[in-house]
Order: sequence, then C-alpha cells, then structure tokens
Amino acid sequence: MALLEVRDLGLAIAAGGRLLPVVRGISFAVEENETLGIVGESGCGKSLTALAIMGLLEDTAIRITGGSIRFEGRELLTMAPAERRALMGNRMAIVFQEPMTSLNPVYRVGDQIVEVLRQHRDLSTSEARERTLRLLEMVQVPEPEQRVHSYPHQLSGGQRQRVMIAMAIACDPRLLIADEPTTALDVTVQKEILELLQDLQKRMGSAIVLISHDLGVIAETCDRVAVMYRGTIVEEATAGELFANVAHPYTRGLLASIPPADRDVEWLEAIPGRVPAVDQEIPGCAFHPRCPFVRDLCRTARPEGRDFAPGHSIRCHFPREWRT
Amino acid sequence: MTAPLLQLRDLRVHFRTGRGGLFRRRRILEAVGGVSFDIHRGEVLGLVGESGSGKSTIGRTLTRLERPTGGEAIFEGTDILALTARAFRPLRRRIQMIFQDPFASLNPRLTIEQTLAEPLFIHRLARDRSEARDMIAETLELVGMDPDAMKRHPHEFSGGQRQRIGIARVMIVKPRLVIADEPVSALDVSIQAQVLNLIKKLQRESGVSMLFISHDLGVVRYISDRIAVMRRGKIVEIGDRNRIFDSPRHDYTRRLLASIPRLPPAPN
Amino acid sequence: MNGLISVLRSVRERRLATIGLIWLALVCIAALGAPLLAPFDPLDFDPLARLAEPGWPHLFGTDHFGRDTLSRAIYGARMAVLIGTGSVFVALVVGGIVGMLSAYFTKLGHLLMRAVDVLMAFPALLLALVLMTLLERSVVNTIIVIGTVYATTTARILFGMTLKLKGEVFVEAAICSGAGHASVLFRHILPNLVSPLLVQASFIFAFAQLQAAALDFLGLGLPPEVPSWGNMLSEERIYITRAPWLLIFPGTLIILTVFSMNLLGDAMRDSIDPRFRKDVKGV
Amino acid sequence: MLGYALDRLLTLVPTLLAASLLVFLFVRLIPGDPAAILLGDAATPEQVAALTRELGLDQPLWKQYFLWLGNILEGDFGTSIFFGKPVLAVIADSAETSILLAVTTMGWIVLIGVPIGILAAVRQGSWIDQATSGLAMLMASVPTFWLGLYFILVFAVGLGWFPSSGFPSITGEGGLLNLRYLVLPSLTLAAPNAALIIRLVRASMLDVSREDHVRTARAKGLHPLRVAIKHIFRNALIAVAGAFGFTFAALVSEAVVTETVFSLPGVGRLVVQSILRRDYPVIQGVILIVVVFYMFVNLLVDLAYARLDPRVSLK
Repeated sequence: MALLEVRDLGLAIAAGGRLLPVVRGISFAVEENETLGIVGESGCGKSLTALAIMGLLEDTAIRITGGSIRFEGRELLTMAPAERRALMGNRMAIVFQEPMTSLNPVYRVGDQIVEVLRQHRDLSTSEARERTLRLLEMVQVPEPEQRVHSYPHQLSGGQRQRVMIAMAIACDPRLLIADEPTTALDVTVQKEILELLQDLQKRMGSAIVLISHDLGVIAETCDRVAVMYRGTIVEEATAGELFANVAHPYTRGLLASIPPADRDVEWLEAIPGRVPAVDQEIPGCAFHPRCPFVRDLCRTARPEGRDFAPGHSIRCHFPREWRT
Repeated sequence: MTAPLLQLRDLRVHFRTGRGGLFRRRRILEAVGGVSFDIHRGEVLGLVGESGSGKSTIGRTLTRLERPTGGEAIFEGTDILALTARAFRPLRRRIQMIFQDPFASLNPRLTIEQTLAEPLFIHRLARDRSEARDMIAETLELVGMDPDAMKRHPHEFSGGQRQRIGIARVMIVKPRLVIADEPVSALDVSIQAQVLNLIKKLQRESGVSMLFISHDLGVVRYISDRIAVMRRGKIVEIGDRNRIFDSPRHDYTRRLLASIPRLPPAPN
Repeated sequence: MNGLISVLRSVRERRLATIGLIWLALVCIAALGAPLLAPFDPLDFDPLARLAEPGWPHLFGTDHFGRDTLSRAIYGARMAVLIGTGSVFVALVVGGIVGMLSAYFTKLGHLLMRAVDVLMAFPALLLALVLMTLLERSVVNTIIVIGTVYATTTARILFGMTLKLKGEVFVEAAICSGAGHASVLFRHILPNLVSPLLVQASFIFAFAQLQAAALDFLGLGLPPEVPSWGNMLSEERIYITRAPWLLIFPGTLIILTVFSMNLLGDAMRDSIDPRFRKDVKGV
Repeated sequence: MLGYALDRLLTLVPTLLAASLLVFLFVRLIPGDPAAILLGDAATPEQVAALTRELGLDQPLWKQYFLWLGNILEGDFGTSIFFGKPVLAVIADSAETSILLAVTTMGWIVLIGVPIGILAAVRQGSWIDQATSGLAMLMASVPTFWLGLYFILVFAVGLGWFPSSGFPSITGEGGLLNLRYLVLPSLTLAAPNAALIIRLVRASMLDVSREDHVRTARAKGLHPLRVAIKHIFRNALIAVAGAFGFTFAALVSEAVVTETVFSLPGVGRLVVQSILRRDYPVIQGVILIVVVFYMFVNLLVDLAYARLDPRVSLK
C-alpha cells in the first residue's frame, strides 16, 4: 500500500453557476522515501492538486468533483474535519511558494513553529521552544537562538523558506508537499533549499511531492516525474526513464522550450499556440491544437492512459512521433 | 571599430530606505556602486544577476525612471543622465524599454491602437490616424499578432500576447537601444520560448542594440553576445558569452553556474 | 466610460442597490418638479390648521405654523439634492486637484499635503462649525463648508491612489514612450480614477446629508426659513410627542436617502479595481 | 520604538503650529476690531483699549500671534465674555462630561462593533452576515439627533428607564450612579460609529483571510476558530485599531449634536453655545484644545500601529 494514493481526482472551478473542470481525473501514488515531481505550466492543475491533498480547498471556488485521496490507507475526502485537521501539519505538511507572504507577519517565527508543535504534540512551551531551536538547526538557519525571536520581514527569502520547511517538518510528517518551494528564490538559494529537502528526506524517510514548473528542478530532485497538461497527467515515469525516453510530444516540447545554460542553441523549438482557456472544451487529445505531430485520431478521441514501457505511462495516441 | 552606441561610466545609484528623522537614522542603500560598460551597435549585452544585484536599476536609470547619484551614460555623443527631463524626451524614441510584467505594462483603459499610437504622435512619426493605423497593423504583424488586435483592450489578451504588444510598442518607434528588463520571466516556459525567439529575430533583423536584463542564465546565454554578471551593485565579470559560460573567472560566476539545475536535452 | 458601465452593471446585480437607485431617482424628481408636485406653498402659513394630523388636504399633516409637511418635504428634496451634489462637486474638484497634483508633482505635493494635514487636524464637524461661524447661514455657504470638510479627505484619498497609479508599470511605459505630464495625468492616471471617484462621490453625498442635517439642528446650517429636512426636524423637535409625524416623516426621508446612497456606493465599490477598494471607505 | 515615537511627536510640531495659526487667524477674520469682538458687546471703550494693548493689537500680525501663542503656552487662553472667567476654567468645567461620554461611547463601539464584525466575517454570505451588514449600514444612515430624540421618547419618557437630559458630576451626589445619565447619549453617539467598526472589522478580516499566511495557518491543522481569532483577527486589528483611534479622537467633537440633544454640559455643547453667544475666546480655546487632543490621539494610534505591526517600527 502506497503512502498516498490519488485516484481519478477531479477538481472544478465554480464560476457563474457553472463548474469548469480544471483537474480531469488524475491518479498517482507516492511511496515512503520517494520524491514525486509534478511538473506543468501554470493552470495545469498541479497546485490545486496539492491543495486538494492537503484539504485546503475549503472557502475557495474550487470543488472536488470526484475521485479519492487515500493517505496511510484512509480516505481523506470523506474524513470528518477534526480528524483531517489532526493529520494536517502533523502526518502531512506543505511548503508554499511565497516565503514572503506565507508566514504571519505579526508573530515571531519561533512562535509560529511552536504553534504547530503544541497543536499536534503534547509538549510544554519550553519543550516546544527547545524543539523549535533544533528544527531551525536542522534546516540550517544560522544563529537559531537569535532567529527564533525574529519577525518574518527581518529574514531573507531563503531564510524564510527554511523557516517554512522547519514548520512543515516539525511533527515528522510522512508526506511533505512542496508547492514551487524555490520559484521565488535566487538560483544559488534554490540549490541550497533543494539540497536541504533531499537531505531531510533521507533523514526522515518521508515522501515528498515536489510541484514545479521548472523541469530542471524536477530532473535534479525527483525519483519519479508526472507531467501535467490541462488537468491530466500526460506522462509519468521514473526520472531516469522519463528523461532518457521522452515519449509525449508535450514533454518533449517543454524540454525544447527551455534555453539551456550549458550549451549554445540558435533557435528554440517552441510549442506553438497557448493553453486553451478553462472554459474551452477541447475534443480529443487536449494537446492536439498545439501538437506538431497531430493526426486525425487526436482531434476526435481522447487518449487513455497506457504503458509506453514498464513503469512509463503515457496519454498519447502516437508517442515519439518525431522518431518516425 | 566605431564608437560604442552607449558608454556607461561609473554609474552609481543610491536609494533612501524608509523615513528618517532626528531620532532615527535614515539608511542609504547602494543599489548600483560604480558600473561601467559599453554597448556596441547591433550588440546584445546580457546583464545577469540575482535579486537585489542592481541589474534592473541600471536599466531604469538609463530610461530615467530612476535618478542616478553619479556617473555618466554617453549615448550617441550625449550624456543622457545630465539632460533635463525636457531635453531627454526626444531621445526617448531612441531608447526604449520592454517591461517584465505584461499584465501591468498596458493601460487597461486604452485599446491596443491607442497605446501603440501614443508614441507615434508624440514623436511625430505619423501624420494622422490612418497613417498611424497602417504602421500599427504592420508592427503587430511583425510581432506575430493579428492587426485586428488593435481594436481590443489589454484584458482580452493572454500574457504572451500582451508581451508581444509590449514589444510592438517598443519596435514601432524604431529605437537604437532597447532595454529589456526580465521580459520573459513572467511567462510560462512554452510561451517564454516563443517570445524569446521573437525578440532574437527582431533584434537580428533590425540590428538594434539591446541591454537584456535577466536572472535566468539560460535565457541570457540564448540571447546575448556579451554578458555582464552583477552582484551587489557591481559587475564582477564581463565578457563574451561563451567565455563567461565556458571559462568563468570570478568565483561568483562559477557558483552561479554551478547552481543551475542540469537539464537533459530534448530528444530529436 | 467603460468604468461607468461596469459600475452601473454591478449596481443592477444587487436588488437592494436597485431599490436605492429608484429611491434616489424619486428624490431627484421631487427636487426638480417641486413646484408642480407640492400641493401647497411650503412657506404658506395656515393658522387655522396648526399641527394638523395627517389627513385631507394635508396628507402628512402640518407643522406648528400650519405649513404643509408634504410640500415642505418635497421642497426639502431640492435642498438635499442641492447640498449633496454641491458638496460632492466642491470636494471632488478641490480635493481631486490638490490630491492628484500633490502625488504627481512631489515637491508641490509635499507642501500641499502638509496643508491638508493641518486642516485634517480639525475634526470634521468642528471644522464645519468653525467655518460656519465665519460665514453667513446660506445654502451656498453650507455647500462650501461641507464641501471643504470632505475636500480634505478626498485629497488624501486621491493622493494615495494617484501615487499608486504613478508607480504602475503602464504609467512608466507611457513615460518611456515620451508622454508628457498632461498626457500621463489625464490619459493614463485620471481615467483609472473615475470609478473610485464615483464611489467616493456617493459616500460624500450620503455624509453631506447627515452633516447638513446636523448643522441645521444646531442652528448653524441653512437659514431657518429654508424648507430642508434638517430644518424641519430641528424646528419641530419639541412636538415629538404631540405631533410625531413632524419628526418621523422628514427623518425617514433623510434615512432613506442616506441609506440608498450608501447602498449604491457599496455596490459600486465591489466593482472597482481591488487596489482602490480600501481607499474609498464609506460607512 | 522610542526613536520612532519621538520622531512622530516631532512631526506634529509644525502641524500644530499651523493649526494654532489658523485658530489665531480665526478671530482676526471676523470683521471688526478683534479686541471689541473678544470683549463682547457690553465692553467699554477703556476695556477695549486695555485689551488692545494687552494683546498687542497695535503691533504687526506676526508679533500678535507669538504674543498670543506665548500666553497660551502659559495657560492663559483669555477670558470668556459670557462667563466672565478664564477660558481654561470654563473648558475644565465641561471636560468631565466629554471624557466620560467619549469613554462610555467607545466602550459600546468596541462591545458592539468587534464581535458582530467578527461574526459577520466568519459567516460570510450567510443570513447573519447579510442582516448585520444591512443593519450596520442603516445605523450609519440615521442622523444622530433624530436617533437621540427617539431614544429619549422611548427609553426616558415612555419607559422611564433612564434620565432624559443633563449630567450631574460623578463626584457629586449619586456618585457613579450618575453614569446612567450617559447611557442614552453614549448609545446614540455609538450607533453610527459602531456601524463603521462592524463593517471595517468584517472587511478587514475578509481581506486578511485571503492572505497566504492564513492558508499556512490552516495547513497547520489549527481549529478554524483559532485561525479566525489568532491569525485573521490579529492581523485585521492593525487596520481596525487605527479606526478605533480616529473614532475616539473625533468623538469629542462629534458629541456636539448628542450633547445638545441630551443637554449635557460637555465640550461639544460649549462650542455650539459659545458660537451662538459669539463668545470667541471660548471658541478659540476649545478648538485649540480639541485639535491638540485629536492630534495626540492620532499619535497614539500611530504608536499602536507600531506595536501591532512589527513591520512598522523596525523597518
């Protein structure tokens, strides 16, 4: 049994009395000790999936339209709110993209970590403070004795993100979701944060779901990768298999779109067009209007998920068409 | 070799942070601490650095959106930093800027035609509306947009399209120097590639000089002829693109390059 | 123009705001057509019918001089509209110019905004009282005084909003295109302020009614013979038990008018640029 | 923090000077001989001549101002025409009523405004929210004197629960029980202001609830009520605290109408009566003191901001 199992999860945005699907039945599983990367462009539904797993879609315009999310064998979507809250920040935790705004500006960072410890662990204030110091050491915040008394705005972006991570791992979560954890940071800081996450995972043995728009970040950090496009996972495999044998034209297009820093490229092979608006229904394969290898079948029939190679699944009628 | 189009000499920019007072010291922040470089005709100089390195401030100072505290910028023989605002206005046609945020850089109340016609009338490049309209249609096609777009308002366009319109606004006045301040960093990867290709193509075709500011080393490598690496308001290293990437001399450049996540090549 | 349309659309979507709009239209009709609509002369004494109860021919009774309450109330609508629009006009024009220019031309602005600060050191009602002491009691002076009081707040608000817009990328882009001060101010900044100003105007209109009524009540507003709702309440307050209609009727008119304006402003506020939503605060 | 406070205090000085200049000019703007105006109609030519010399009215205007300012700083606000005693003493007599009225009113505003505002925000969109929001707007649309008159009619005249007018000092006979005289006036004065606070608390909380850090708080597994109070309301308080301060500062002058309706011997009523009596020295004195009070409270508000929002003072 996987630690986290998402099955046919459907999410829709409620707008003007209509429900517009944004995540269209995605399934994946994450094991302990594993890092799953979910990559895709904005609007593909990757962050909403993260919020759905964490149970943070309440009070938003997003509705869960179907499917199941099982965590440690228990169904989350039908769980009582109190029971679910007992898991949040405890067995499962999340690190958000914006370290600038994700911490409460009026409380000292130490107190914000203490809060989550006291919520889920039966600790005295001084025990919680002691543990907070150790957590800040773990995430390599310099001079933790001073930093616990700092307010968020007194820290740099990288330090704030370390505090967010300390808060997330405070209760030894089995699942850590990192939603674009380094997007707002400089490359040198990004590298440190990603190394920290990998290091922590080794020590704690928890599962990580890393969500990013940056294929480079995903390629460097993840064991398995799921590529999302317009609410579906179009390709999924272990990182090694995926990048060695890219099979979906979208994945290939994404890779070709990124100007590499380690070699010269004269022209980028950009994916033409853009992601259709949410309220636009696309018959057949959602990617067909932008696909350079489109054929008639793609315009009418929605491709089902299938195995392209062992452990490498794909949603495409004509994978690796560029080879032929 | 002819004289450079722009010679920047010892540019310094300082910001005051917060309000000071008799009982509190006002802090002075050095955003740019003595930067010099040349941009030659037809050349793209990439300016790369992390946030707070002062790279954007240089671009904003050259378009006089920010006041320098020292230094000079000789553009075609005149020090544009020493001119009065009034005297600089005609020169604005020659030095244009592409902004980062395509959602904020277009006035939501104006149609695309109104936005694009503005510089034409200011700089007397069009005599009347019909001539302006022809030039706008031509420029929109140049940036890969349907000329019908001119009748619409910014909110009807996607981020990539708006950035194309922003580029059209710059190219329509036929500038000599374009300052591109993180022009693609707000865009999704697939759109970013389209816009980068467009900028590169337009630069090649028009031979305009460009100061291309970005935090993304891959992007800078793709577009620039020469590259300057900035850190804390100073240039730590400047040189030809391949020299910087293949044999970086400064520690910071090396650290920067080592931090970039490695990306597998796209299959062919 | 687009702003106006979207504002009106947002109003239509709210039933309560629509009712408010209808009420305000009725007030305007009463104001314009007062001589035609009023059954009696609002100043005519009828010594035989003093404090007459509502009935025929005085539908809403008479006051202690025997003047027809309904007719006075209809003429009162005239004063309400006049004072409201007049104050809005003074506040928006004076406050608007000061606020916008101060934010745009920083050196001048520093000076002007300090002056606004000084005026804002006087609480609103006190400032109105002081100014009224210096001036004769008249309609125009009441408008000037209330307009001035709200001109200070309007200047503050506009200062803030203009400053925000001035830092907008599209304004910088216009400057980079070579646009001059006039073009930046009137083409790029002002049109983006129209809808928030409209919201502000509706709140000023509402406040002005209450302020005018308070001044009337204190005997420092409109001249006592002018038939305004505030004066009606002020003069007849001692008859609150003997002739309750004399207070219920004009009081309700004020409340309905202010309430409608507030509803309208509130509905419009939701339709404007979220950046400015906090700036225009009504009730 | 101390530096911040001192700086804020220092910036008040020029504003205060300018405001005092306006107050000074106020009497000079009234047509006629200022000395005659300040002495009232009953003054003899000798008295006028004496005051002209005392105030330096034969000197240039700027000298007159500094002379006047110097007197004020020494506590000499002049003599009331009507009462014939020092202005400061006249104002002191009405201060107790004004302060007690402002404090009780503030109590109502907080007691009514905050809980209802929180409730409306937490139950956003529910019937409770709609009802309270509508009621709040209605409360803000009622002229205070009208409300006061009906309070008197119902609760004083009709039900006889509270006295309808006046306020004997709490130091006199009856002691603290005399505060019952202030129940109706303070409720009258509180109504529109509480309405404002209800709407502000609600709006600020809704604003804050959209911020990222609230999502972080939810992700910690905290109880929704804890999120609402400790995270949302605590941040909303930054905006609300300002409104509390401005409201309190304005209450003294806003009380003009209420004090008139309930015949309370407060500063507000003193202003109105002095205006009607043309007792200019008193008007001048009251305005000056109210302005200083108003600015002082605003200073406290700024300092409260700095306490509530660590980003303000430490930046």
